[in-house]
Amino acid sequence: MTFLELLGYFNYWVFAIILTVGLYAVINKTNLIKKLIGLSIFQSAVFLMYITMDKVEGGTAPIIQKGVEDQIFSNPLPQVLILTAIVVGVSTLSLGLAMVVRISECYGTIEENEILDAD
Amino acid sequence: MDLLTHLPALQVVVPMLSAPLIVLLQPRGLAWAGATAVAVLSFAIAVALAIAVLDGQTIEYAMGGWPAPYGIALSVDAFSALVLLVITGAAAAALLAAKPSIDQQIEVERQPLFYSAWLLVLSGLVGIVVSADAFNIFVFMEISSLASYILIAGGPNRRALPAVFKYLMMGTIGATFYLIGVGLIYMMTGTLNLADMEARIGDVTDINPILVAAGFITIGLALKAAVFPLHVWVPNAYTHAPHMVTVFLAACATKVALYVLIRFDYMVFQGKLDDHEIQFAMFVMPLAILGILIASAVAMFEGHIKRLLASSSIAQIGYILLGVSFVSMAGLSASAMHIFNHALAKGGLFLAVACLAYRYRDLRLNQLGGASARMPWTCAAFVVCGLSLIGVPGTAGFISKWMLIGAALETGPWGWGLVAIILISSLMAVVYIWRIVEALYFQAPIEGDAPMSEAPVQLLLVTGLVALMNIYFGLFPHVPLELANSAAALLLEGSR
Amino acid sequence: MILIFGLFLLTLLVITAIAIVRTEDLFVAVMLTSIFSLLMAANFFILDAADVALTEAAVGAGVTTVIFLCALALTDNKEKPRQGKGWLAFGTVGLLALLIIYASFDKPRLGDPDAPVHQHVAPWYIEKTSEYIDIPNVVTAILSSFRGYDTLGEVFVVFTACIGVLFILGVSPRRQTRQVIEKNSGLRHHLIPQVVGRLLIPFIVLFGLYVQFHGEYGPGGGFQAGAIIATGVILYALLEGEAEALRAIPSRVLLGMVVGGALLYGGVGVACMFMGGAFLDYSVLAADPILGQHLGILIIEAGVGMAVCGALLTIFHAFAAREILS
Amino acid sequence: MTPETAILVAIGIPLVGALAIALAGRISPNLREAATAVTSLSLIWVVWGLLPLLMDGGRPSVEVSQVMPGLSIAFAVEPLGMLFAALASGLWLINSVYSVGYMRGNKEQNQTRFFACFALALSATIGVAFAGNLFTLFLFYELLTLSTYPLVAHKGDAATVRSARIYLGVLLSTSIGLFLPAIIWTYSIAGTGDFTTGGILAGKLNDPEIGLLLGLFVFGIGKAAMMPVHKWLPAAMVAPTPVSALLHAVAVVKAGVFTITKIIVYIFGIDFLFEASSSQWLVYAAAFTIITASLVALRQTNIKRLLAYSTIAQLSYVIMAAAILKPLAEVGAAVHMVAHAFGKITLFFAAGAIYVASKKTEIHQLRGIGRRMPWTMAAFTIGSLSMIGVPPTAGFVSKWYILAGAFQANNLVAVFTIIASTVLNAAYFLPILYMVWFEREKEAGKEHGEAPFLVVLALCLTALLTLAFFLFNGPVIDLESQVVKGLG
Repeated sequence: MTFLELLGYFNYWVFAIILTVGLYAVINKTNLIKKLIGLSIFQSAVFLMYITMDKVEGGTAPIIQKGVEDQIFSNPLPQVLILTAIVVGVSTLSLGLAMVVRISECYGTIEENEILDAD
Repeated sequence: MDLLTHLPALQVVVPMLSAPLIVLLQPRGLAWAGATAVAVLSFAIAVALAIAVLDGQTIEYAMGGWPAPYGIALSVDAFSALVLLVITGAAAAALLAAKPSIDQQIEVERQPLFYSAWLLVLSGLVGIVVSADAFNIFVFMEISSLASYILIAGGPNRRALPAVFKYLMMGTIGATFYLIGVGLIYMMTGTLNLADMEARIGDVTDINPILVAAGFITIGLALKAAVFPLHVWVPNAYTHAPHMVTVFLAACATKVALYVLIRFDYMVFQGKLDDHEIQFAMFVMPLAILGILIASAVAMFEGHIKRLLASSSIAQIGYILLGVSFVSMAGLSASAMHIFNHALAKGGLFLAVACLAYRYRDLRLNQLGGASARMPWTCAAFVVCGLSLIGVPGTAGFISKWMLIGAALETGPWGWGLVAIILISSLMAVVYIWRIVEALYFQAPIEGDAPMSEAPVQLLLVTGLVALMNIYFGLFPHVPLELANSAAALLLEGSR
Repeated sequence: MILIFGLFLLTLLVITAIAIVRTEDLFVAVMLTSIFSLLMAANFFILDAADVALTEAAVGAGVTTVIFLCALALTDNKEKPRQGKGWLAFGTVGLLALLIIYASFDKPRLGDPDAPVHQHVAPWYIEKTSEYIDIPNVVTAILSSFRGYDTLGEVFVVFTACIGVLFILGVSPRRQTRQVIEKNSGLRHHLIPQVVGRLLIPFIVLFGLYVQFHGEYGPGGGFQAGAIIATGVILYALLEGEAEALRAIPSRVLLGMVVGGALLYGGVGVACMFMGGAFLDYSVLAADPILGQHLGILIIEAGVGMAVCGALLTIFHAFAAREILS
Repeated sequence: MTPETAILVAIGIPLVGALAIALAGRISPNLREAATAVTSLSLIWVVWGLLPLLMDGGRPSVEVSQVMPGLSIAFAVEPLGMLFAALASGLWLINSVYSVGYMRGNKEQNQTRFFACFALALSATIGVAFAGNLFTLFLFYELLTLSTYPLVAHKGDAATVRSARIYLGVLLSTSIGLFLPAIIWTYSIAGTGDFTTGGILAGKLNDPEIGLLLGLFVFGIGKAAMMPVHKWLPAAMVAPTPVSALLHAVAVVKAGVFTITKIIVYIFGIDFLFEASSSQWLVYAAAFTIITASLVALRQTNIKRLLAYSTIAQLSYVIMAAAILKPLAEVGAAVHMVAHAFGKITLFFAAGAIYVASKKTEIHQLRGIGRRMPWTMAAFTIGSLSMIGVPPTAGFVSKWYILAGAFQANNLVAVFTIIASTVLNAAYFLPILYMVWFEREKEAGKEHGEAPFLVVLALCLTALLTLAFFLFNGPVIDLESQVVKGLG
């Protein structure tokens, strides 16, 4: 098992850990902002997974330079996908925060259990 | 420009590009008119597409002129055409009726944004359905989800906000799970195109990631589709959304996620993974049965009319899944048919509720006394759609229940047990629908109420029309039936 | 060497994530999130994803943090401690982690050139980009042409978020007075931020424009540029006050940018249809297909930049204005 | 008008009528009553117009829509259905006359809804009568349940709504829980549900299952009120009397026994069922219901509830007759439907007349009422005698045929049951008759005479029919003999 191999697993495992940490915050926290933070960590983990798979040994960022032959490029497609996913993430987040602001105005709290009690 | 070949793209692009324009239509009523016109046009496109694929062929469209799997492809077959009809039909019908109800619930200044979001939901949902690319489905899923959060957040009650926040959380987790699943499959096959995935997935030797991907995709989409027990966001979201939004979303939103689920399982996994059918059935069937029974039971004891119907929706999702879990021609066509018929019945019911809500502020059952005398047409439409939901013969709901029972009988010795479950849950539907009917017809009016009259004609006409369609498609279901049958054939072919 | 650095970054990432979840001070959590994003961006850079790194830095560390802070100012920045369904959450996420780790043993190892992911579609893009589109940055080529439809969807996601925030925060808060707006004068009376900030803003905007128009040659493009320029304007708003920033770019203009950007992108697609191609098939835009691709990419990138910049600023203003009003 | 269109028109007329009644009700009550009259007259004209064709052996049929392959909405007229339709449409006219008198006499609320739903119920009844296959029959069967629900719940107070809930609950749950599975089973083994002479199940089903399927049908058709699914019928007595009279003595309950008869004759086939040992239980079950219901009727104090239990017993007569599975008994079953209809509608009309005139509902209140209401009570007497089966009333004719059939089959259980129930019938009707005519009023109640003219007219007409049927039953027997022609 080479070092790179280990690092490869390590990447996936970090993905798994961050994913679970994020999801844990989403499920277990009652503070709505904390939930959203958890959600954004959760989504970031997925970005890491996609980007991990694009790496090619000895490759560089996929920008073709004229006149240079036999370059090895990392896979561009996951990068494109994740660019889109990042945008989706921030959009969801801002929408969620707007809701939290309104909830705070209407209920005077952003703790989930207190909101449930209020109704 | 040959319009016909561009239909799949136009189906998505027309509502999508209209959405920004709607934002600019500030003068009163104009945004509604614009959005309605666009929705009706979308429906016309869906009808044209349905006609084109009625004979079982598939229309492909290469976005940007790039061939699949390099570019993003759209594809429309009988199954997608059926779902497209449901989505655009629901959007158009709800919008046609929406104006009085929306004027009552949403401030005029915010209406252009609201209608714009409505069109975005529409384009997102149709975008999912026509897409043949796993990642593209994710993008459009997000458009439709974000926009539907907006629509639901328009509910006048403050409880809409926590409800929609919960929906946002669960919806995002669902979409992210889906994204993980797609990523894993992409990692193992190197492609995002669904058909290409199907072709290449058989060559994958290291199967673990694919299995985990199947799990992630199924659970993620089940979250979005409100499959029991991942349905917890549904009751509050449907209850506190603006009434017309409930009509639209209840008719089609969760079904689109189911559509993707079915697509994925049949087109990509089925037949390529060993014993996937059995695992799928073992996983889905118990959930479907539990969902049917428990959600129906919950509905029997609900006191709020919208919440009751929302619980019933969860049970109906169970029916669709049950048919899918049979992995048979009969089961699949029953499910496809039920997607169509349930949209008709539930859309009609929620339209009638919107009519009631126009006059009644409080929609709890014990507050609805005297409705039948004040709003006879609304109540009549409610009864007809309710019968369709129960599955009384002569209504659309009966057709799909009959097909589902027929499919259950084909499954062998367990068939009669499944039939018993379907029939028991139909009886439960009788109970919960009849509780509403009694409240509408035989409950003494609340004292001190001002005399009230029918809902506005616009709202009422659409409601009546949908009620009549429930009867029409109960007697002449040939068109959806044909689509459902060729959809089932296509799916099974894809799984082989 | 760089791999060891990567290992180090990943470990830091995990530590930060856990710290974020554990802290009860939301302000600290947000700041840590910003750091988390920066670490993530650095990690992406190591993994050869320059475009993504740039985006993550601009969006995750920049815009997201600002919006979070705006929201915090409107709510509460302390989390209330509670005990609860910890076991349920632990059970669920533990199961999930095991599942993924189970799957990971069959995954191709990192950087394996023979992995299926590098076999099928990806080489085609790298090979054909020069032939069909002829721009150096393959990511941009895929983003705006091969998978341009996805990017159109992405623009509409941003658009949706923008109108969503406007819609949700469009409800008038209870107290609303004009005077309060004037009182918020940003950091005008703090000398050092003033000077440094004023120096920085032109460079930020300039850099944004560079990223916008250089996207075909190096990392960057409309989205990153939009985010960077938006960050510049937000900085201006922080320095000079909300009202001043709105005076510079009124909210109607911002909304116009969003709508215009989205329509510009879509319009290009429709134009392609009218000129005989498929939707978003830029080749038909000019006599020479490659020139057409260049033209199309240029326009749609401009559309993306406009829409994203406008949307992010609109969202920011929606939060910031509320902060002052309520 | 060809017979095929006549079938559709017959179902359509009451539907259109219901709409016309609903609209006319907004203008004036007289116009509404006129609409009812026109509707029922034209219905009679169309339905009875089909009779000559049927007598000549014609079997018109028409398919409306092929809903799914093998599942279609189709109508086919045959002697049993013809008889049922003719009976229901004819009595509807008389009942409408009675209803107008009754509803106005009682100053009931929501009369427009009442008459409109009544017309709807008739449409469903004709649909049941003319249905050409099981699916169509099921459709109209459910429609009948639903359209009569508002009639049962007419009063709208808590107790009524509760009873109506029992009514709907029992009928819907039996039909969905048992009848529908039976239909599905039939379709799945026979591939069709068309009513075919000689049955469609012969040779496709084995012995224990035959009994099971029969059981699903018999108890699934809750309208036939076989014990233990009879509870809805007493519950339905909260409805206004015209509803009890036409629907719960004629249309609805007859739809039940008619359906069972039709299934025995056209789905199973008499001969096939006769060979199957597992179908024997039906005679015993019917006999049990006859005896038990009669015993329960003995203990009733409320006039309408007594009549309801009497109806339950009489319905099982028809089922038992059909279950004897011999040609004469099948004819007897059909004839008994008619005979009981005439007699029981007369009894209900009389009970309603008593209520309109004096608000009396209990049996003990009837002492000496014969002197105040001679016409009404004369009709009541004729009806009672018909129930017992005394000549010269209609009840005698049908009992004769059923007994003949029972002897043909050497079915001693049936013979014994008929004799025993006749004794029981006499035991609960004769004391009432004695009380009415020969005892004196105890408490000085309020002064009253006869009920309104329309009410008395209607009940005299049906009493006359009861007597007339004893003499002029030839056409009915000729018609029904066609059902069993060539059998046994």
